[in-house]
Amino acid sequence: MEKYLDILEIAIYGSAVALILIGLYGALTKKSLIKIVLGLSIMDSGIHLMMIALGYLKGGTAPIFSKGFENSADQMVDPIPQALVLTAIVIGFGVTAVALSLVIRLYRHHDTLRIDEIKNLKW
Amino acid sequence: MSIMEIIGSFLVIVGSIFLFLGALGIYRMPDLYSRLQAGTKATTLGAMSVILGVGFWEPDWFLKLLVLVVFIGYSNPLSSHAMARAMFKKKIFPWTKEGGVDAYKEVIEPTGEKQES
Amino acid sequence: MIFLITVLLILLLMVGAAIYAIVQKDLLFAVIASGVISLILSILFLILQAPDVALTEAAIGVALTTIIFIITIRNTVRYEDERNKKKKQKNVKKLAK
Amino acid sequence: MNSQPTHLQPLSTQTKVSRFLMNWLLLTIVWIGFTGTFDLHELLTGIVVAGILSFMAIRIFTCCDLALLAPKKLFYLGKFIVVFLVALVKSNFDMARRVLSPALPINPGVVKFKSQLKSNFAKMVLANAITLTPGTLSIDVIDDTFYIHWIDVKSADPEVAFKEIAEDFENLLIKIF
Amino acid sequence: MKKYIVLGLLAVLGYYLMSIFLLVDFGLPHFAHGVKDVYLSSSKNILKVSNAVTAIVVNFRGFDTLGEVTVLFLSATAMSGILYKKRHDIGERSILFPASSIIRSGAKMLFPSITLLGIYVFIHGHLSPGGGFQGGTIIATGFLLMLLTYQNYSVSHNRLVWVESVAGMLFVIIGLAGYFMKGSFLENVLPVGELNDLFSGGVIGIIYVLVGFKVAAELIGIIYTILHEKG
Amino acid sequence: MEYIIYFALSIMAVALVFVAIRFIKGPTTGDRVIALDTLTTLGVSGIVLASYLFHRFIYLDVALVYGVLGFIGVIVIARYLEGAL
Amino acid sequence: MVGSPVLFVAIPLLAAFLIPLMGMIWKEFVRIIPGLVLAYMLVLSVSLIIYIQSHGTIVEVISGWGPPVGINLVFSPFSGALTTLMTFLGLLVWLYSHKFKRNVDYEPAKKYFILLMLMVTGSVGMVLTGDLFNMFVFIEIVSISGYGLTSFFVRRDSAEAAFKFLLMGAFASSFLLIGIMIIYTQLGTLNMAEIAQRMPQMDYHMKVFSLIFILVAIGVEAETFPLNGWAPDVYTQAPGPISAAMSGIVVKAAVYANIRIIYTMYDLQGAYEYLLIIGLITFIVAETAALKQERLKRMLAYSSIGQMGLAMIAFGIGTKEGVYAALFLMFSHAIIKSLLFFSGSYLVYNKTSKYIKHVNGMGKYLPITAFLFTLGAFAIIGLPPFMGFWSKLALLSAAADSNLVILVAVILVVSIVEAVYYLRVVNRIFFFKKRANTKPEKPTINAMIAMLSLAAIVLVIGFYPDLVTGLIERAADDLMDKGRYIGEILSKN
Repeated sequence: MEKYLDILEIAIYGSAVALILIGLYGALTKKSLIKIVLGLSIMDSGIHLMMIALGYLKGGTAPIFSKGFENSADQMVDPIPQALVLTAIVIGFGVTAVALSLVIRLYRHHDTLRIDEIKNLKW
Repeated sequence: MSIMEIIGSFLVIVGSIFLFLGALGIYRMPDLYSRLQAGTKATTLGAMSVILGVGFWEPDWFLKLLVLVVFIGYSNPLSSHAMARAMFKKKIFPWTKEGGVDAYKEVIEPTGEKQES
Repeated sequence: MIFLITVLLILLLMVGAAIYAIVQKDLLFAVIASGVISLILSILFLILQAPDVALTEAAIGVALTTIIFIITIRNTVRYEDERNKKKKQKNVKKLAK
Repeated sequence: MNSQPTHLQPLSTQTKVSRFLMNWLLLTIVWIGFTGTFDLHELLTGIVVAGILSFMAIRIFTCCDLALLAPKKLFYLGKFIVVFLVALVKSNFDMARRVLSPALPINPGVVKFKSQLKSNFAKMVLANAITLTPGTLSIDVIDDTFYIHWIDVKSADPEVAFKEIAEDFENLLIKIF
Repeated sequence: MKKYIVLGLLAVLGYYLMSIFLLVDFGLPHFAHGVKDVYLSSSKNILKVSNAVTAIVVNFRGFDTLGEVTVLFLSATAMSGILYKKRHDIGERSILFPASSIIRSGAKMLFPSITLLGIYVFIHGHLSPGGGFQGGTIIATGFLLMLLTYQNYSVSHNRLVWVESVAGMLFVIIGLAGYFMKGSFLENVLPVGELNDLFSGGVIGIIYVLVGFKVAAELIGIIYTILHEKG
Repeated sequence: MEYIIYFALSIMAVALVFVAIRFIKGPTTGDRVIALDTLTTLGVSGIVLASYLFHRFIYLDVALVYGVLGFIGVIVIARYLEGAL
Repeated sequence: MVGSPVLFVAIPLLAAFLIPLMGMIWKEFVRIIPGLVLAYMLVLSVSLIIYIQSHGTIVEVISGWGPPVGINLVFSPFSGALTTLMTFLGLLVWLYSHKFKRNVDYEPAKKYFILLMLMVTGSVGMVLTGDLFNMFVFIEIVSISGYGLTSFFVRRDSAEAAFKFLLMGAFASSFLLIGIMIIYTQLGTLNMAEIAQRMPQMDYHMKVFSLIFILVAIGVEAETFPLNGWAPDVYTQAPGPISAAMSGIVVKAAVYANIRIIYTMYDLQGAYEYLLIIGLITFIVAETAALKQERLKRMLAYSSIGQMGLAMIAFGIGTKEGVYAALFLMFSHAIIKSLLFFSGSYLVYNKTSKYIKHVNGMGKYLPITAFLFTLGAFAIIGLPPFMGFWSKLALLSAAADSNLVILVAVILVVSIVEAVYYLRVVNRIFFFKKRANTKPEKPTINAMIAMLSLAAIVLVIGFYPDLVTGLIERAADDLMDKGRYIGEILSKN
């Protein structure tokens, strides 16, 4: 795996960026509110992948000192991005849940999911 | 190579081939229910034998892998059953040859009319 | 090499699923595609040696995200451009008056 | 069309205790499987947790009681598992033959048959077993009628279908549960 | 038209993001004196926690976790505020009919095992991957299975509130205990034990168990709120 | 041993392609859900193989969680399609 | 020591988890406990402020690990002053909204007060924390409680405003994560002081990109110009006291974060000019937009954005006088704008649309409220005997000292615009006939107390500005002295 690291680098960073961009595209251009929320969550996924990839260490192993790995601290990947992503995933879930409940309420009042028809306020 | 490792290797290879066959079945079969059949059986056995094969390679892991196998063998048929029932309720009837039998259709639709979905 | 190709393949699959989720008009299929994204993402996290994150993504992405999206779809509409029939009828009535 | 859920029926005290102990045992085994070790601390924690859990889930988790541990039943259980595994492997080869042959030799249809099994759990096991055995997929169970999607229908007659599909399993299951 | 503008903007953004990331070497250490080594060595030697991520999440950056639990609590609260209804509407069932008897009995069998898996995940938070959030999520998913397959299955709202509040308060109280006994919030006040033993890590395991219960209760609350909503 | 794993991985990758095609093509929702289910099973096997490749016992937790929860994801969609939700 | 900064976060969270339980015992608890907690926070911050006068900045370490490893909270004169301001306003908002509209029911009241309390807590946490990722978590706490509070009234438009806020907030948090991650990969730390220390090692391009991402993210909360699309709608649709809390508490915290990042963490050359230009654009655009608004709260919202732009201009001047003026502006704006929102929401109480024309002739029916609104309007324009005058004077003199004459001219001209739209409302209140279908609602006694105390502050500081200038000067000193900030935190190790 080490030999092909530069291909893997481009591939993983590229797909993380692709996820971010696809999510942003969906959130910015799509008309359906659910699609917008979906785009946001895809964008979040891309960012999480990017964060984990930035913390990766070549030939490393997970930062867990389980049996047989007590002394391999210098081969371990960076644990901090993982902790941050853990927090970020849970926060993202909370935000998604709030967003979807807002979508339900908007639908209840407007009878549509199309964002260009929900225009009581100036956008 | 000990005997355990040989058994493990055999199981992994057979399992992966079955996984492949399951995927091929999903691709090739003509209608939903046949696909469900292929998908459930082949992938269940495939996953089970791959996992057990790894268990033979690494005997320390065997217990946990056994639990995993039991869970997979328990839950996979349930999910395909749920899916089959749901699709029947959506009035998507299986493809049959001329004069084929469809006993469940009468339960869903007593009049026997066919609707497009 | 084969490992690399597999990783590339699942990366491709993930990006494909993301595009599918955005392009697809049927929101239910989009949600299923986001389930696929979450599955592959979790495997990728494992390959990148982050089992904690993989576990979190698995636990949240498989059922919980799906259920809240699906309940939202149930409470609203399933297709992207669909309008509510009730509202249409209301408008028709208004026009008739 | 659907029978009312029967999961909240009152149980006698004896059954309750028996079921509680059985659950405790099963959950402890599952816990050992999860941890994968027989370390003392893990084992103690597992026993305590499984006890609490099975006490709390006593109305939910009602598959079986201590009677399952009788040697005869265990023997049949083992036999069932062997039969099942053989059928599973057979079914896979059957499936492989169908998938790989270019003509797709299939003749699908839905058949029904009646089963003698009483408890819901046994029906569930039978349905699962049917799903995993050659060419069949259980679609629904209404009361005691099974509706089976059969990829190669040999006969629409319930009796024949039952013989072909489920007889072996059911005989064993009746003895177990 | 808007689509093309957005596409253009995204292309620019993607170009810059990609060029930033390609400056960062993949799979190589990026910096000389990061805090990473401190975290790894002190989680192994001082805290005796084998999972360094858990050590970071619960101890070194435990404040973030407190905030995170609060975020979930807040989003549950905000959701029930957003989907507010008059009292008499709440009782209505939103699941129309139970699942087939096969799935019901299957779910019934599986539910204790799923809960056990969740408990396993959060009890072993400091030894293996996983922890409070993951375990809580798994338990909530198990409840979701029961809710979906049985029409009448329900958990008492008051019980959820109890579990949630008590677990959250105990988390803060453990933190305050660290503050009053050792001088800083969330500091470990218990003996740490041996590496790779179930009873190790002092207060970390306890906090993760509490987080697990709290997260489970909150997620079940979220599912309830959104499930009993009829659009 | 590694060669066997690589063989298994490559054959599973081909399987992945077939499943993906079915996912995109699948005329009904059911086909897509089957594809998701099969992907989950493939993923579980892949995770087990990967954790053998990395020699880490603890990675199996992820496979366990997927093996158990993947089923619930399918049930959720099935219940929605049934019209029960 | 009388307490510790960590109690600012721990006690409200404890109370928030306690409230649902206590609510089962006696329903009135859900109203009382948040008030007690906010009062406690106020007392704590005042006593800590007195403590740091003699003992110097408090750096509180969490979980026993020194700053680069663990998270730390910093209670410096700057953050302390802001904390005091925020907790004071939070207490007043609680007092004001004790029986406000839907709060009288149990369930809504529970949610309202929990969200309000945690919003204040999150803002205080944002100000106190010395860790970048911790700041992200607090920003999320503030945002989510903001979404919940914005859509608190079950009207059709409030959900729309909240969704708009949520969209921008979600983008912001994603961008903030990217920015934090870029900094982390380059410097290997998340502690703000250590980042500031190591910042010279960072690649120039990385520096610029991370700054852009972070500024975009925090700019959403801080209402900087292209990103403040949510603010008018949210201020219009949220309950009146919440609008006051948003403009007085949340935005202040975000501006603090913005300034802390630019002044302390980065050593980029163009950053001050960026602040100046962005602030100027925000100021001009917002004040011009406020001129043609038809709804009262929307007008106040634009005015609030404009004032934040003014504060940014003051920060962008970059001298110590500028920082002093900016802090003074933030302080006076928080007080005065809260007064305006409080009294304004009673002037248009019963109308969901909240048009300015609904205030016609209210002076006769609600004399005290109308008088307080007029007082606030005069103060925010900057008429001499009030508080706003001194802050604007400080800004103008700071700009003049730095030879930015054009800036002085622009500010003066735009201030006239400001005067026009505020005086228009005042004119309608006193000299127009009441519209037939609006019926006035008398403020409750709590609301009256809250408004009167704010007005008293406006007047007292207007006549004796020396009461606060000493404090603000020390805060400005603290902000300007970057080396001391780094030294104080890192020496704690």
